[in-house]
Amino acid sequence: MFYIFCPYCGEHREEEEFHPKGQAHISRPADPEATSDEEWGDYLFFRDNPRGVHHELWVHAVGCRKFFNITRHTVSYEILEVYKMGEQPSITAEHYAAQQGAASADKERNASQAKHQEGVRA
Amino acid sequence: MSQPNRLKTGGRVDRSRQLTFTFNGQRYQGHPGDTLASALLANGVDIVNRSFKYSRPRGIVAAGAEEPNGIVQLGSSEAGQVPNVRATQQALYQNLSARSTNGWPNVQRDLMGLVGKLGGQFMPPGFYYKTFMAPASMWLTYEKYIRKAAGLGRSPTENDADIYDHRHQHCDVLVVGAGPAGLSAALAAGRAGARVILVDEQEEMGGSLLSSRESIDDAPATTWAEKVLKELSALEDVTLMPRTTANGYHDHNFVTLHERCTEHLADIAPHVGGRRQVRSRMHRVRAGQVVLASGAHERPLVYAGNDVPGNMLAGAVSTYIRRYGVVPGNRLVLATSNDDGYRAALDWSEAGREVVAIADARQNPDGELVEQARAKGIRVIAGSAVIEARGDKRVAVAKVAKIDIEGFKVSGPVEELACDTIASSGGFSPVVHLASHTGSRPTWNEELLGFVPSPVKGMTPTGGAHGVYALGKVIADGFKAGSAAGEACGFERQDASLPKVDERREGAAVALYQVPHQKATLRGPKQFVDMQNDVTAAAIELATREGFESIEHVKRYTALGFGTDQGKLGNINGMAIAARCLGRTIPEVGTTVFRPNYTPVSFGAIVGRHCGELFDPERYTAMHQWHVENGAEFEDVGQWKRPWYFPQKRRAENGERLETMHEAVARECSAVREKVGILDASTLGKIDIQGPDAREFLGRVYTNKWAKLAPGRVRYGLMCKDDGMVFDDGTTSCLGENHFLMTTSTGGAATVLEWLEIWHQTEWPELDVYFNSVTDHWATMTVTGPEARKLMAELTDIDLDKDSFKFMDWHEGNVAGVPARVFRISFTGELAYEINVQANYAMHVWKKLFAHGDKYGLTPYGTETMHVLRAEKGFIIAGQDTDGSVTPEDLGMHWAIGYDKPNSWIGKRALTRPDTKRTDRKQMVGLKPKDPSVVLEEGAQVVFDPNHAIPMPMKGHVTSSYYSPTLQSGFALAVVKGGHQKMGETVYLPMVDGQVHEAEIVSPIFLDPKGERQNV
Amino acid sequence: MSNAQQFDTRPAGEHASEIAVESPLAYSMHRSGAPKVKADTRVTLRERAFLGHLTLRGGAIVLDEALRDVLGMSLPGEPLGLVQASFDGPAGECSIQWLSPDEWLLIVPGGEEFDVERRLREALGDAHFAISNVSGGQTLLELKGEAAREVLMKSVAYDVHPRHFPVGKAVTTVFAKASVILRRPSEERWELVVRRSFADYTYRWLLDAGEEFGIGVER
Amino acid sequence: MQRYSGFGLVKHALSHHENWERQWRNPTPKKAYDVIIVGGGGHGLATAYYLAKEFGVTNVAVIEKGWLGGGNTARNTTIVRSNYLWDESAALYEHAMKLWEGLSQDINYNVMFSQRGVLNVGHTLQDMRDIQRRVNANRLNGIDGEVLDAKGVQELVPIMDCSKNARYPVMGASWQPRAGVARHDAVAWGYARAADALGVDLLQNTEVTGFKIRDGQVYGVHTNRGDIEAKTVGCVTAGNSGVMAKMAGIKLPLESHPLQALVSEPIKPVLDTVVMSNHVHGYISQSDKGDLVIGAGIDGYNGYGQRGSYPTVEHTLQAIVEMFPIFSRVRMNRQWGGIVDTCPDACPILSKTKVKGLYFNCGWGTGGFKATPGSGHVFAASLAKGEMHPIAKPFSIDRFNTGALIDEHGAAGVAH
Repeated sequence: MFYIFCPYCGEHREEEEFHPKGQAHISRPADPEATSDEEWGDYLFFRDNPRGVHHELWVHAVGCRKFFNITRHTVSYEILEVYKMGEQPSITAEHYAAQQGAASADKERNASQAKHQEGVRA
Repeated sequence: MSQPNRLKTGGRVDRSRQLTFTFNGQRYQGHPGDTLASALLANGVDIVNRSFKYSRPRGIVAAGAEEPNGIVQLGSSEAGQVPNVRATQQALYQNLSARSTNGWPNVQRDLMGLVGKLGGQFMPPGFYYKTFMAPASMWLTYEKYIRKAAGLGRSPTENDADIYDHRHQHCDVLVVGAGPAGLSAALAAGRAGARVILVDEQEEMGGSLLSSRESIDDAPATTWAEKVLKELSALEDVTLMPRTTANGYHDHNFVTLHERCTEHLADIAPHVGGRRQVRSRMHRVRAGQVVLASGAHERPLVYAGNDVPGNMLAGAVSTYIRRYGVVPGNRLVLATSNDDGYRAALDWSEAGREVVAIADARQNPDGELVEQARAKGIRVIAGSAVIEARGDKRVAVAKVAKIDIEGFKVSGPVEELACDTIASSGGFSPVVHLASHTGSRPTWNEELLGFVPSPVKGMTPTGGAHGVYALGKVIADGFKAGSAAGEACGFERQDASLPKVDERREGAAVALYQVPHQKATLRGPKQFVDMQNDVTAAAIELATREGFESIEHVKRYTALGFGTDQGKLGNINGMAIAARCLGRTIPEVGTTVFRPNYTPVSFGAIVGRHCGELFDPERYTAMHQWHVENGAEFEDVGQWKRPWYFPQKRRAENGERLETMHEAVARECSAVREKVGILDASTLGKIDIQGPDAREFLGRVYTNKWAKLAPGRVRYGLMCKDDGMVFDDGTTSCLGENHFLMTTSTGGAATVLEWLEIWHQTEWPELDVYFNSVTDHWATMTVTGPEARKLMAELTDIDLDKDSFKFMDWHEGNVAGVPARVFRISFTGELAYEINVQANYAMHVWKKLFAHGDKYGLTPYGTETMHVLRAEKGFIIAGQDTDGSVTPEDLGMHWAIGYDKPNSWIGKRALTRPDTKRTDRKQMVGLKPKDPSVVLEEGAQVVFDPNHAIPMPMKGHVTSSYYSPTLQSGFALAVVKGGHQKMGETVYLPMVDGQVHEAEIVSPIFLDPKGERQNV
Repeated sequence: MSNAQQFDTRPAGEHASEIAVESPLAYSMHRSGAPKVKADTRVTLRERAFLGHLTLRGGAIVLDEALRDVLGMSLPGEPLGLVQASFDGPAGECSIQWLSPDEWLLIVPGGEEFDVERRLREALGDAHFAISNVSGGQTLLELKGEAAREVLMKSVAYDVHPRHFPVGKAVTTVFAKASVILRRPSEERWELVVRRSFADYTYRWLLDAGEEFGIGVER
Repeated sequence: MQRYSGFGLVKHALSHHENWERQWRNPTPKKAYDVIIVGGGGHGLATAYYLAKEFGVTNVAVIEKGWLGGGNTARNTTIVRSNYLWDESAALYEHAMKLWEGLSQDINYNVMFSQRGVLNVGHTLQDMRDIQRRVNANRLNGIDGEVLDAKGVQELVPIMDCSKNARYPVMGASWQPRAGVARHDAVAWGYARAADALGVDLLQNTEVTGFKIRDGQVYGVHTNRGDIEAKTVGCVTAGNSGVMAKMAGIKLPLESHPLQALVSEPIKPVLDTVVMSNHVHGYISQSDKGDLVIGAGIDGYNGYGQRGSYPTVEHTLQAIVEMFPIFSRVRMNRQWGGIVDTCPDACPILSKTKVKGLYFNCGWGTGGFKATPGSGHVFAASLAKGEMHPIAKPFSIDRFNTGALIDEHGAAGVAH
C-alpha cells in the first residue's frame, strides 16, 4: 500500500485517502471540433502504459481534494516524485534510466532535457 | 502415566499448574507455557495427523511456524471451531479441545492409509491430468470423490461468536522478531528515542535465546533477554507485541501484524467485566524503517521414510527439551550436515536419554560441539547419513550408511540402528519471506547455503535473517541494524555496549539436501520433501523428466510449497533436488518468492469490525426515524437507505395484513395524481457553485445552455462524458448572478463533484469558480399533486400564485416557520414544490406538513412510486435507463443539446463520430403492452421477429417497467434500435417461461405530454 | 459584491424556540442508545450540535484579511493548522482550520453563522471567494479520556501519536469506511467533524470500538 | 504423443514411472517459421494448437520469455462462464464454452473443467434489472441461464447469508449451470503438450526484444536468442502487450493493472458452486484441494509488480464474510497479484494492426482465462486466413476511434 506525499497538505498520507485518475498530462484538445475521429479516439482512450517510469494524476480525495501528479515506477511501485498541477516532472523515463545507468550523469543537464523528452506532454 | 516425556526440571513451563486438554477425544495434561505440540509430545502422542494424499501417519516435526504436520481442528463448540491450527504455535489452555484433521475412522487406524500404501504408486504428481477423462460426462462424478478427500480442517457451521479489531500503527522502526538480533535492534533504536514496535510471533519474546545453550555475560541467555525486555518496556515509545506475527510486507514499508489477543486463552474470547474482548487484531503498520530479525528455519534432510513419526528437526528437539522440558523420545539418532545439529544430541544426552549415534555427513567434523559430543562418549559416524527411517507408526530403526555426496550415492555398508527418534539438520534457511513480499527476489549465498534477502528500500535484515548465526555476532549485528534504522529516521546513532558472549569454534558445514539411497529415487522408498502435500523427491524428479524445468513448473506440477506452511521446510530442498535432476545449480534453477501471509490469518481478523451492521455505512436522511416509525420498506441506493414504499395495514379475512408492494404503490401513485403526496428527496446530491465563471463552467459541463438562466430560475441539465455518453442529470438553480445550486442523482453526488473538480483543477484552472458539497446541509421534501398548493399555502409565507411562482422558479420564505428554499420543479408531472430546509429542522417541517396534510390526503411515497410517476412522464433515471452507452440523442433529448453553444462542451465532439451518428442506435421509446395487464420485465429483450431461430437478433431492452394505476395498464421505457422512427410498430418480448409479450412502440411520455398538470 | 445569494437557514422570530431541532445524532441516540459514563469509563463521547459551520473558499491573503476584520482572528499559517479564538459575542469560541490551499472550515457558535457570513462577504467585496453554510450538514463530536487515542487508532489510518499530531492540528482523513475531519484543539480533547448522513455510522462505530474501554456518552 | 489414460498410468506405475515422456520438447529455435506467436500463456498456446490442428499450420513457434503459462494463466481464479451481456462478447465466450466442454478429451489432458455452475448475486433492484437483462439476452443467444430469487439462491448455497438482516440483502441471482471452474495450469500444459505433438516449437526463456518490420510488413522478431523470421506474428502477451506494441510502433488503448486473488487454507468441501457478487464485490469458489479461491478487485493504478494494495484484499474479505459469515474463522493462506491488461470498454482486442502481418490478442482484463479456448481458436483462424474470424471482428482496435465500443462493464464490473 502506497504512502503518498500530498504536495498540498505537505505530508505523507495513506493510499486510502487518494484515488488514481490515470495518466497525467492528458490535455483536452483545444479545439475538439477540429480533431479527426482518430485523434479524438486517441485522446479519449489511448494512454501510455509503460513498464517503468510513469506519470500519473492522483487526487487527495479524502483530504484536501486537490489533484496532483505522481511519477511512479510501475514495477517497483517506488514513487520518484510528486508535483503539483501545472508543474512538469523532473524525473522521466529517460532521466531515470540514465540515473540508473550512470550515477555520475549530470543531473542538471538531464533535468533541463527532461522537459523536451517525448512522452511528457504538458 | 501422565506426561511420560516431561522432564522433572528445566524449561519455561509452569509445572505447578496443570492444564487439561483433549486431543481426538482423549484427555491429557500439560502446563502453562506449553504449546499444544509440546504437550502432545510430553504425553507421548506420536501420530497427530494423516497426510493429505497418501494418508500416512504423521507426527510433530518442528517447533514453530514451519511445522507441516501438526495441523489440527480446534474448538469445543461449533461457533468456536478453528480449522488448521498449527499445534506448534497454539498455546495450551485449560479445556483446549483439538482433533486431527484427517484420518478415518481415526488417526491411529486409518483406512485411507491402506489406499495410500497400495495406491500411492498410482498417484504420481499430476496423475489427475492424465486420467479421469473418459467418458467426458463422468468427470463431475469422479470429481465428487476427489473432492471428498479435499481439505484439512473444516469450516464452522455457525457464525463466529467473536469480534476482531484493527489498529493503525505508525512507528519509526518496526523490528520483526524478538530473538537476540531483534531485541538488540529494538534496544538500539529505542534508546535513540525512536518510536519502535517490536513484534514476535511466539507467546514469549526471546526467540532462540529461550532454548539456547549459550551464556551471555556469564549468565543464561534468557537472563539477558529479560533484562533487555525490561529496559524496552520502560521506554515510552517502544511497543512490545508478543503473540504477534508480521504476516505481510507491502509497499512503502506497510506491514500487517496479526496479534492473537485471546487465542491463547480459549477458543471463544472470554468477556472481561462483561465486555467483549477481541479474538485477534490486525495492526496496519506504516514504518519508517523495518528491521527484519526473523531468524532462520532449519532444513531437514530428505531421506527415505523421513515422514514417519519420530523424525524431527534437530533444532526442534532442542527447543522441546530446553524450552518446554519435554524429551520427545528415548533413543536418538542425529543426522546432520553441520555443527549446529549437535545441540540436539547434547541436549538429549543431558536430559538423560540415549543418543545412539550421530551420522555426520562431513568427512572430518571437528567443531567445538562435535568435540563436546565425543567427550560425552557419543558415537559420531563421519561421512555418513541416515538414508532411511523404518517404522510403522513411530521410528524403530535408522539405516545409516556412508554416503558420497558428490556422486549422489551410498558408498558403504548399511548399518541399522534401533532408535525411536531421528533428528536431522541440513543447515539453515534465513527467513526471507517478508523481504520478498514486495517483489524483491532473494539471492543465493553459496557460503551460507541459503537464500538471503535482496535489498528492499527501508528494510534492514539482521541476524539469522541474513545468515549471521553466531550469537555474539547476532547481537552486535542487531544493534547495528537498530541503530542505523533509528539514524535513518533522524535519531542519533547509538554506541553499542555489547554483552559478552563466548565465541564458539565452528566447523564448516557441507551442502546436503536429499540423501542418496541404495535404490534410485524413483524406485526407492518415499523421501518426503513437502510433507503437508506429500511431495516426494521422486515426484520432483519425475516432473523434471516430463519437461517441467522451471522451478515454478515443478512447484505447480508437484504442489511443492502450496501447503499451509508454504514450503518453509521443503522449498529449498525441493529446489536442490530439481537442480540435481536438471544438472544445474540452485540459483540457476531459480529463486523462491513468497507471498503474504507468512502464516495464515483468519478472515475475521482481516475483516475487523467491517462486518455485520458496520460492513458499509448506512446513510440516513433527517427524516429517517419518521420513515422507520411509519413502516417504510427501504431500498438501498448507494449507501443510502431510502423509503421504497410505505405499506399500510389492510383488513383481511383473519385480522389485518400489510399491503403488498403493488397495492402500496398503486395507492401512493393515485394519491399523487389525485391529491397530494410527499417524498423525502434529501439524498439527491447538492453542489453549491459560486464564482464569476460559474455560468461559463456550467455551459461546459452540461450539454444544454446556461448563459441566460436568470436568478430565481431553475433548469434541467444533462451531463455527458467526453465519449458523448450520458452519465448524470439533474436540475441547477440560479441563486444569484454568480451563484448556482446543482443537484445530482443520489448515486452520482460524489462522482459529479469530483468530475467538476477534475475539469476545474486540471483543464480550466483559469475559471473563477468554487464547488462545495451541501448535500447534507439541506433536507429536501417534495410535496406534489393537485392539492399541493393548498397544503403549502397553509404553511408558508411564500406567494404561491401561479403567475408569481411559476413552474421552474424557486423562491425563498418560511415553511412551517423554518426558512426554506422552495423549487417548483416536478419529477412526477404534477404540481410540485421541492422544499429545502436546513436538515436540523427538517423533521419539524415534515411533521407539520403531515399535521396539515391529512385533510388533503397527504400520502408519503417512496422510490418505487417516484419511479412509476416519473416513468409515466418519460423522465429518465441515469444508471437505470442509461448504461454508459446512451447519448442525449439516443434519449431523444434534442432540446437539451446546445450544438450552437460557443464552447465545445464535454461530450459534444464524440456525438459526431461514425458510431454515435448511426441512425439505428438504440433509442429511448415507450412500450405499451398489447395486453394492459402485462407488466413487462425490466431487462426483457426486444425482438422484431419472435420466430427467429436462436440466436435471435435482439433490438433493444426494457429499462423501466411498471403498472400504472393512472393508465390502468402496464407500460415501459425501453431502448430500441432505430426506435425513434418506429412509433406505432409492434415489437416482441420473449420471456424465460416461453411466453412472448407483444408491445407497441410509443412515445416515452405516457401522461400529459404538454405538461399541463405540472404547470398549473 | 460576489453576486451570491446568502440565506439564513435558522428560524427566527418569536416562535423560533418552538421549532423542534434535531441534531444528526438524534436518531442514533434513539436507536442505539447512549451508554452512561461509568467509573471505569476510559473514553467519553459528546456531540456538540448546532454549531455554525461555514466553508470558506478563496485566496489565503484576502480571506485572512477579512477574517481579521470580522472576527479578529487569522487563518492558520500552515497547512493542517487549526486556530481557535474566543468569539466576541454571546457564546464561546470559534475556530478556523485549513482544509486545502483554498478552503477553510470556520466554526462559530450556533446562530452566528449567518451574521458572520454576511460580514465576511462585505469585507471580501469583489474578491473571488465562496462561502457555503453547511451547519445542517455536519456535526462535531468530541472524544476525551485516556483511551481516546486508542479508539482513534482503531478508526483512522492517520497517525495520532502526539509527536505527529500536536495540539493545533486538523486533518481530513478516512474514518473506517467514512471520512472525518479530525482535530486536536487541546491536549485532552479530540474533535471529529462528521457529515450528517454518516453520523449514525460513525456513532455506532465509536460505540463498538470503544466498548472495551467502557465508552460513555455525555449528553 | 504418449497417450494419457488410466490404463497408461497403471502401466507406468509398474515401471516406476521411469518411462514417462517429456510433455513437450525443448527445441532450438529455427531461423524461420510460418507463424510466430509471442507469448506462451494459455491464449498463445491455444492459438498455436488450433493453428496446427484446425488449420494445418504446423510450422509455428511460440516464444515465451519465461515459462509456459507463467502469466495470468497461473494466477487467475479459474472461473469459466459465458453469460456475457452483449452479443459480441456472448458469441466469443460461448464459443469458448463449447470448446471447454470437450477440451480434456480433445487435447488428451484432463483440465478438470468442472461445470458446477456460477451464481451472479444481486443485492439491489438495479442489480436485479441488470441480471434479468443479461439472462434474457443470454437465452436468446442460446446461452443457458436463469434468474433465481433469494430463496432459490439459498437452496443452491445453504451456507450463504440470504437473510434480510444483511447490510445488502441478497435479492436474487443469475445462474449459469454450464459455467464452472478449471485447473488453470493444466490448461497451459495441456495445450503446450498437444501443440508440441503437432510440431509446434515452444521456445521458453526466449524474450522478444523487437519486431522486424519493413515497408509496413512484419517479417520476424528479434530475440535474446537471435532473430527469428515469420511473416505472420501474433502477439498474445496480456499485461505486456503495451510494451510489445510500443516496440512495433503501435499504440494500444490498454492499461495494465494489478488484480489480486487469494486462497484460504484447504478446508473440507463446503461450497459447491461459484458465487460472484458485483455489489458487495467479491467472488468465491472452492477448489478440489479444498482451498477457498477468492478474487479481489482491480487496483486503480497501473502496475506490473504482480501485487496490489492491501485494502483491496480487506474489502474483498469483508464482502466474503458478509455473504458467508461462517467463514470468519477460516484462514487466509496466500494472496498474489496478476497483471491485467484492461481496455476502456472492458472487452478484449483481437485485431490486425497497421503493421501488415502483425496481430494482437490482448486486453482481456479479468476475462482472459475463461476465454482461452475460444480466443485461441478464433485468433488461430484469423492468423491462418489473414482475415479476422467473424467472432473476432467486433473486437478490432478501430472501435476506439469509431466509438463502436462493446461496453461490458456490467458483466465484467467485478473481476473474475
